[in-house]
Amino acid sequence: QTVTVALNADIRSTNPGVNRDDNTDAVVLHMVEGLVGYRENGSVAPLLAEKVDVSPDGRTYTFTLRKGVKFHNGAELTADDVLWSWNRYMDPKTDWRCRSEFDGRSGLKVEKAEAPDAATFVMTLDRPSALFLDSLARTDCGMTAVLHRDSVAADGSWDKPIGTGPFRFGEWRRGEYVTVTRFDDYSSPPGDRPDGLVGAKRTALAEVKFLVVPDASTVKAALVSGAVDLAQVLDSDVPELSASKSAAVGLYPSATKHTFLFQTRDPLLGNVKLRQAIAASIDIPELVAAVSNGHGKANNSAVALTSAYYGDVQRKAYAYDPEKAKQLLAEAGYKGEPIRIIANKRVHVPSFNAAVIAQAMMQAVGINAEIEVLEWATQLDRYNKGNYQMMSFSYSARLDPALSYEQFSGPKDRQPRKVWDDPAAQDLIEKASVISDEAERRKLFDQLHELQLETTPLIIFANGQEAWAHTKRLEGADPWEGKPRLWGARVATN
Amino acid sequence: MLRFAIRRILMAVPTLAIMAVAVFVLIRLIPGDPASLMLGDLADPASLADLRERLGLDKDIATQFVIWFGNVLRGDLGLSITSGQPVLPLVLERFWVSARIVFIAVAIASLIAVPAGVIAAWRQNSALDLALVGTATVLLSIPTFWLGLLLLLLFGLKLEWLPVVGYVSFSDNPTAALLYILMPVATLFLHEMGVLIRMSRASTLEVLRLDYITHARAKGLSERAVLWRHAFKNAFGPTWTLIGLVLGNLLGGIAVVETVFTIPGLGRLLVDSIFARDYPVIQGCLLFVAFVYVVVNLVVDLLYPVFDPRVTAE
Amino acid sequence: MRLPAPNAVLGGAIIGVVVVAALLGAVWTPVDPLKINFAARLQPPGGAYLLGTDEFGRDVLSRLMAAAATSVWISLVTVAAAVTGGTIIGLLTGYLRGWTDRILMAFNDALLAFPGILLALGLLAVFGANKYGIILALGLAYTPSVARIVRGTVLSLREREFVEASRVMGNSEIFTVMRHVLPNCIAPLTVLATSMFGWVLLSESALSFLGLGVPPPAPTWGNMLASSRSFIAQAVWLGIFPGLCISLTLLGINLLGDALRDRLDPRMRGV
Amino acid sequence: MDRRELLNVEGLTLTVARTGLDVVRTIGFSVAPGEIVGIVGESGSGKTLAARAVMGLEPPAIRRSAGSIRFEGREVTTMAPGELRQLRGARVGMVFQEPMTSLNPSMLVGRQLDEGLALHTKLAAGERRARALDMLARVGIKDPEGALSSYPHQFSGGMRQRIMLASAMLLQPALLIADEPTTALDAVVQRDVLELMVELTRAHGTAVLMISHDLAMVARYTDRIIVMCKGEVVEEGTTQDLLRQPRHAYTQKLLAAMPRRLLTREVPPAPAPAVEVRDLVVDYAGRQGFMRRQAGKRALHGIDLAIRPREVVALVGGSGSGKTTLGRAIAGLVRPSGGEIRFAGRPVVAGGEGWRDYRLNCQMVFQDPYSSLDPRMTIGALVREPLRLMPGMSGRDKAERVVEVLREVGLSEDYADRYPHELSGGQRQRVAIARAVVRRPSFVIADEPVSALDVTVRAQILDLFAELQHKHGFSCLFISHDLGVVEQVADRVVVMQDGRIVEEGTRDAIFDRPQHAYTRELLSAIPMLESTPGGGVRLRWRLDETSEETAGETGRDTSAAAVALR
Ligand SMILES: Nc1ncnc2c1ncn2[C@@H]1O[C@H](COP(=O)(O)OP(=O)(O)OP(=O)(O)O)[C@@H](O)[C@H]1O
Ligand SMILES: Nc1ncnc2c1ncn2[C@@H]1O[C@H](COP(=O)(O)OP(=O)(O)OP(=O)(O)O)[C@@H](O)[C@H]1O
Ligand SMILES: [Mg+2]
Ligand SMILES: [Mg+2]
Ligand code: NI
Repeated sequence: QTVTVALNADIRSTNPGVNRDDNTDAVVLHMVEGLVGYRENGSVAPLLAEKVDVSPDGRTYTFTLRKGVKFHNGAELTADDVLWSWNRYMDPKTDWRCRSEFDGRSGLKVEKAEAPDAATFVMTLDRPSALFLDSLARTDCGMTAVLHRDSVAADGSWDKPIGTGPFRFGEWRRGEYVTVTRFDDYSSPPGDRPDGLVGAKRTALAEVKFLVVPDASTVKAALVSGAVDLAQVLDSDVPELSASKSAAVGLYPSATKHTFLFQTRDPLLGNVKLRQAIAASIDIPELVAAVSNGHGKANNSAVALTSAYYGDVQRKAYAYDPEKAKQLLAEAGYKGEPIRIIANKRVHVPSFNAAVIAQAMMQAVGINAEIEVLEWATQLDRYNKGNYQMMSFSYSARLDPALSYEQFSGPKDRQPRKVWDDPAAQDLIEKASVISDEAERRKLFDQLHELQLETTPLIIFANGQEAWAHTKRLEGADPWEGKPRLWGARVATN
Repeated sequence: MLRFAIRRILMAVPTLAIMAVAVFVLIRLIPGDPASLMLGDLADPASLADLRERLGLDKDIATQFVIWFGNVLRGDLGLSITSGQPVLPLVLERFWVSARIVFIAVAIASLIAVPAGVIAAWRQNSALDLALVGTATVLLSIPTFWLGLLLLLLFGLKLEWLPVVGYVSFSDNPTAALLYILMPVATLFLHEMGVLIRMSRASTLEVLRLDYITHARAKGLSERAVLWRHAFKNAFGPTWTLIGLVLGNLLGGIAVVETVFTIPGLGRLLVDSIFARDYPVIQGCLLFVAFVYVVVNLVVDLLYPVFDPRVTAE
Repeated sequence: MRLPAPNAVLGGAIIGVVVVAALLGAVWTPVDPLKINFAARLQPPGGAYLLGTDEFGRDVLSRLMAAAATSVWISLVTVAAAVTGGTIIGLLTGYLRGWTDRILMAFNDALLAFPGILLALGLLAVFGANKYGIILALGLAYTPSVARIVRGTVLSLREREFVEASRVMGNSEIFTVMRHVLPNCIAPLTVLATSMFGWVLLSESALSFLGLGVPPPAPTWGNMLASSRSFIAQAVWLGIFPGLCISLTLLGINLLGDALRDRLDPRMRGV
Repeated sequence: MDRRELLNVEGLTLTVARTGLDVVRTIGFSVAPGEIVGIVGESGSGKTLAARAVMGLEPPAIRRSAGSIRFEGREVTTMAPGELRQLRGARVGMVFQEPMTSLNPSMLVGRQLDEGLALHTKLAAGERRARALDMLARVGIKDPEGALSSYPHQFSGGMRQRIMLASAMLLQPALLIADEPTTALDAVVQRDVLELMVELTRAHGTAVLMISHDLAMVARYTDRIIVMCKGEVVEEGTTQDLLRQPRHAYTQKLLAAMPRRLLTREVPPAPAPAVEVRDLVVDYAGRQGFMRRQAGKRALHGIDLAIRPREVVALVGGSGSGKTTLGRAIAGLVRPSGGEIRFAGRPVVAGGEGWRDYRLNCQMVFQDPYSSLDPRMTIGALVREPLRLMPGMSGRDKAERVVEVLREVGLSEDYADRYPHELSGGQRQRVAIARAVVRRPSFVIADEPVSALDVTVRAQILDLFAELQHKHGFSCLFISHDLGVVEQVADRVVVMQDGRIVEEGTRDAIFDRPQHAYTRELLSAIPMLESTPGGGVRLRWRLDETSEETAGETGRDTSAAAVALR
């Protein structure tokens, strides 16, 4: 029996980490796996590797492969395949989007990769890094998946994924659907239940069809009618679907960050007092409740609620205080100059709604806030150029806090898209990237959070809280980080 | 006739050329960068630069245009930025999906709306007329994204007569395919009916005041014959032009309906490409749509003298 | 003398109500149309909020009133622009034919094949997302259709003898077109203009749907209709009321258009 | 009368709904089976409206406010629509006054003819076609086969009128209402058509109610005449009596206004002709059909013509011989495929030197006034329009001129606010004339300018032409079928046949000593009326001074004489 999952857009390719977006990753990661993968709490665990040994100098990583892992075409997984895959990724012709993370252009460089025997794969780095395994596990890098060499055609072009995942590639009708079928020879990593992208991954479903349904209202109707078994739904649809006989709704946290960015180089918003005034004018818990239909939790930290590093310091938040906001405005010498909030209307991100509410709250303390709705591509362009005053923007998930901070911090001169241009913060982030010790890192992140609250280069107001609905016949299909995971699911027989 | 048609098609060349330049310039005026859209907010500057180089976006616009236009002249519309597929087959495939729906919908709408308009005109100011005009107006004022959803909820969910999502192509299973396109066709047809009724009514009113209608009546012809044989054809001109317009408009513009009913058609391809700034696909789509437009209008113009022999096609 | 035609009376009454609502909405509404009230989200019609509230707890009636002026204004200006532009092109090409026709039609067809969204995106990018960008985008998008319809009508009119008579009188071509050809295009033009009024309201709605409409939170019927869609099952009134406003306005305009056309046509006098 | 009557109209009153004006007042008349009745009268006296009312086809703006119309004993006014349709076409046929606008422009002539037959008879398609062909041939269409597959606009005015006639007669109705059936026909065809009508009435007992301004024709073919004036029937009687001794003042006036040949005018010699046409060739392109392309047609084969200032040149000739085409070519409405047109000594080239002068000074009265009047303009506006380009004329002057011209053509200024569709055929024709002369042009092409006018108005118009000629020195190309009118106004006559000029000469030369056989045929086809001292009229044949008949001996039995004359 086929289980149907609705995707809001077609996948871009089946080529891991090359031409991808979130939907693509979700589908592809059902078919391919890397040496290591994320756990639920954002830490990295071995996947195709049985274990990972790091040399004391932190520069040599030795991966020991699990035994008995087979590719979809029946071939046994060997270190040779890992090496071949790695070399393919590092070949500029492949266009792997994460190549720059490993070739020294962004700092880290993999100097050597070898397969001394069939079960061992060794990589040597030019420097120690706390984030190396993280980068390998990144879903947008396609988990640096190990592929069988038959995945590419004779001329080196991409054909189809022959991986080691719980599902094998079925059929892709562009613009319509992709199907994957169960891989019966799958050998699951240890565990009794799915844990992020690792843990138990043995599947009960014979076939999964990822159906492209772009319109949210259609998705809702399809769920109610049973034509679709699993789909992300709008927050506003949650009450209705929960009440429906045939469907159930779950809320799943993710590490995406919903934020208001400030352009600190703006003549007006360059004034920290004004930024603090705005922060004080917004009743963040109320705003979060409103944009998430009452389900979301506020979080002002770049460390996600789900992260292992989320602690008491991270709980510290902006205080809603209109009087203080007014006072800060006066101190900042604000005279009613218009402040324009850029927002977009993509589904599943609260950009527009958050902007509307923030605008109302800001207006309440006398800030002349305006909204400019842009289409996403335009907004992204403005973001990349740093061309805005204030922007309602959502960041993709970065599970490691250091990476999460890195997303918005950096020198504006070289990268105009960066929001927080503060050498002190930069320093802390750099340290967190090198040091592997957890306690040390925690301290760094605490410092970063305090600093961020104080300078307010942006207001992070919540992490993602995604509503997914499934038909009652489908059980155990709990999405993670915005991606459906069908391996844990089964069809209820009633 | 054939020579004339060929000449007209050749006359489309300037239209297409204007189109090519306009599209190229316009979509590059619109802010947005396909490379950064593809890489998302996680992109780092190095890979962005890589991608831009590979896509040829690092060259200046004039150079890009010359390269693209040269390829087009050689019949090569390029590759899609997002999917890497060749543009021409992609556009053609999607076009047939949309065309089927649009043609069926417009044909049904014309077959119903034009006679309805004629009858409304014939019984001007009667209750029937008011009812028809009222219906037309209401149909005109329901957006397709609403109407489509209503149909979906009614026939898909309430009555469970028709499938809610999905699409089956005609080559796979014609009967199932029919079921799947029923609602989109109905949505479009209801929507387009409004304006056609009104246009047909207006031009029929005009014609019914002419002498030869009286003469036809003097022959003892039934009102029906007077309406259909004499009034209809003479009144059909403007409606006919409008049908051509509607047809052309829809081919590029049924994105909303395709989105609601999950149909992989040209409209959705175009809108998706616009949002993804997939330049080669946008350019290819629009060139193709423009070409179809020219052909549709050619047919409209060629047929015009059939309705009004005083007008010559040339 | 004679009573005005019933369609004129009805149409006039409807438009009168809309105009009054629009004028009133500009100065006074029951509640501030922008006031957010989370405690009162998605209230059904009746009670404190006559027509209910929307997803932000804003009063629908107040928003409809405030929207009337914007929506009607956008539509009016757009239609006026498209009809003027399209008529001029249509007259020129249909009447002069030859090279003028070919060149203008090449442009016209190119513009015609341009999808409205792209045009809107482009122009909004250049002019910014405001009323005038929308008016310009939609106006440009609809101009070529008008041109084609007018051209078609002109093609058959120019063969008529009274047009020849005007030429014999020594009237310039322009004068002939304005005096004799144009007035006889009125019937299809009124239909097109009144239909277009509806199209514009809906296109504005579709643009809002795509996030390109009139900058929120200022309401327009179109963006209210667009955002109501997600609540079609829970709060159907959110769509019904703006939809009704659009329908009624259209009906009023159509009726007035018909009446106007009959008034302009001497052959209909006293029938 | 004790005979069983076919049509009986009593107390019919027709009112303009909007203004409440009675345009036809309590008129009554009757038609017996097989009888030919003529209605003559003032232009605008309600003839057309009365006739249309008989079929229940009065225009929407006109209301029947009183009276009864009985046809074959049944009341038409209260008939159910279905019954009425049975009557129309099959029992009562009608030929409308304006043939140009009465044919469906988008329907092949063949289908328009076939339609009635298919509806009212049980004939097979082949038979119907044969009948249609036969009828077309009988009304004088040269290529009936080709005609069937042509569209109305491809025919000349006269040819369209013949097609209308054919369409009505095809069904052999019991009553044929013919509203000015022959105005646009040349003399030969007119005679043939009328003979045919008479023959039909004999064979099938068809009665004819013929509305006409052509008194000669009425005199020759009708049994009875009804005279209408200002919406009322003023006199009625047998043709013989009425013509010999008209009683009512209006009838007397009508009969007294017969055209007569005036003294030859001196046309002063001028250095250059006003208009000159050299070797003019006009081709009509074939129609670009959807699948097929029809062959083109040459309408004029090398015409040479010169019209001197102050000269009136009459153009006569068979219907379809190219008269209108020549007129339209001179007016610059059809592009000649060869030859040259010169106006005031300068070649006529669009935009060239002298073009403006030519445009302002060369005016045209169209053959079909209705379609040449913009339906959305009032009469006042229509007539005023040419004054727009008059330099140095104030608004007041223009208004005065409009009123003046309207009066000159016999329309009161009340008509200025009306629209073309609210006028009678003759009134429209006068508007067209008024529009052409309002600017006092130096040259007018008048295509059948007086065909729809009753004799009194016609006389007034012809006087106007004479006066214009005298005062403003205007010259005119006068296209007409009415030889009586031509005889009265023309200085010179040009005879055309099949796109060629066959004879040309001074009026007296042509009328008294025609050389070409075709000219002779034209002149002898139809008799003319001559006033008698007693206030009556009598018929007289041209070129045949000996056979003088009195009107009393005319009537339908004289047709034998006409045949013998050929
Ligand atoms: N639709 C109309 N509305 C108002 N008045 C009209 C209308 N039709 C005709 N009339 C008027 O009615 C009168 C009679 O018109 P009718 O056409 O019967 O005249 P007629 O006797 O046929 O004249 P003619 O010989 O010039 O054709 C005219 O004065 C005319 O102006
Ligand atoms: N638009 C046209 N297309 C094709 N043939 C035409 C067209 N107009 C006229 N003709 C043909 O040209 C010939 C001359 O027509 P024209 O109108 O000049 O005749 P006419 O002498 O004015 O006749 P009448 O006295 O009947 O008005 C006719 O045989 C007619 O069929
Ligand atoms: Mg008349
Ligand atoms: Mg003629
Ligand atoms: Ni659940």
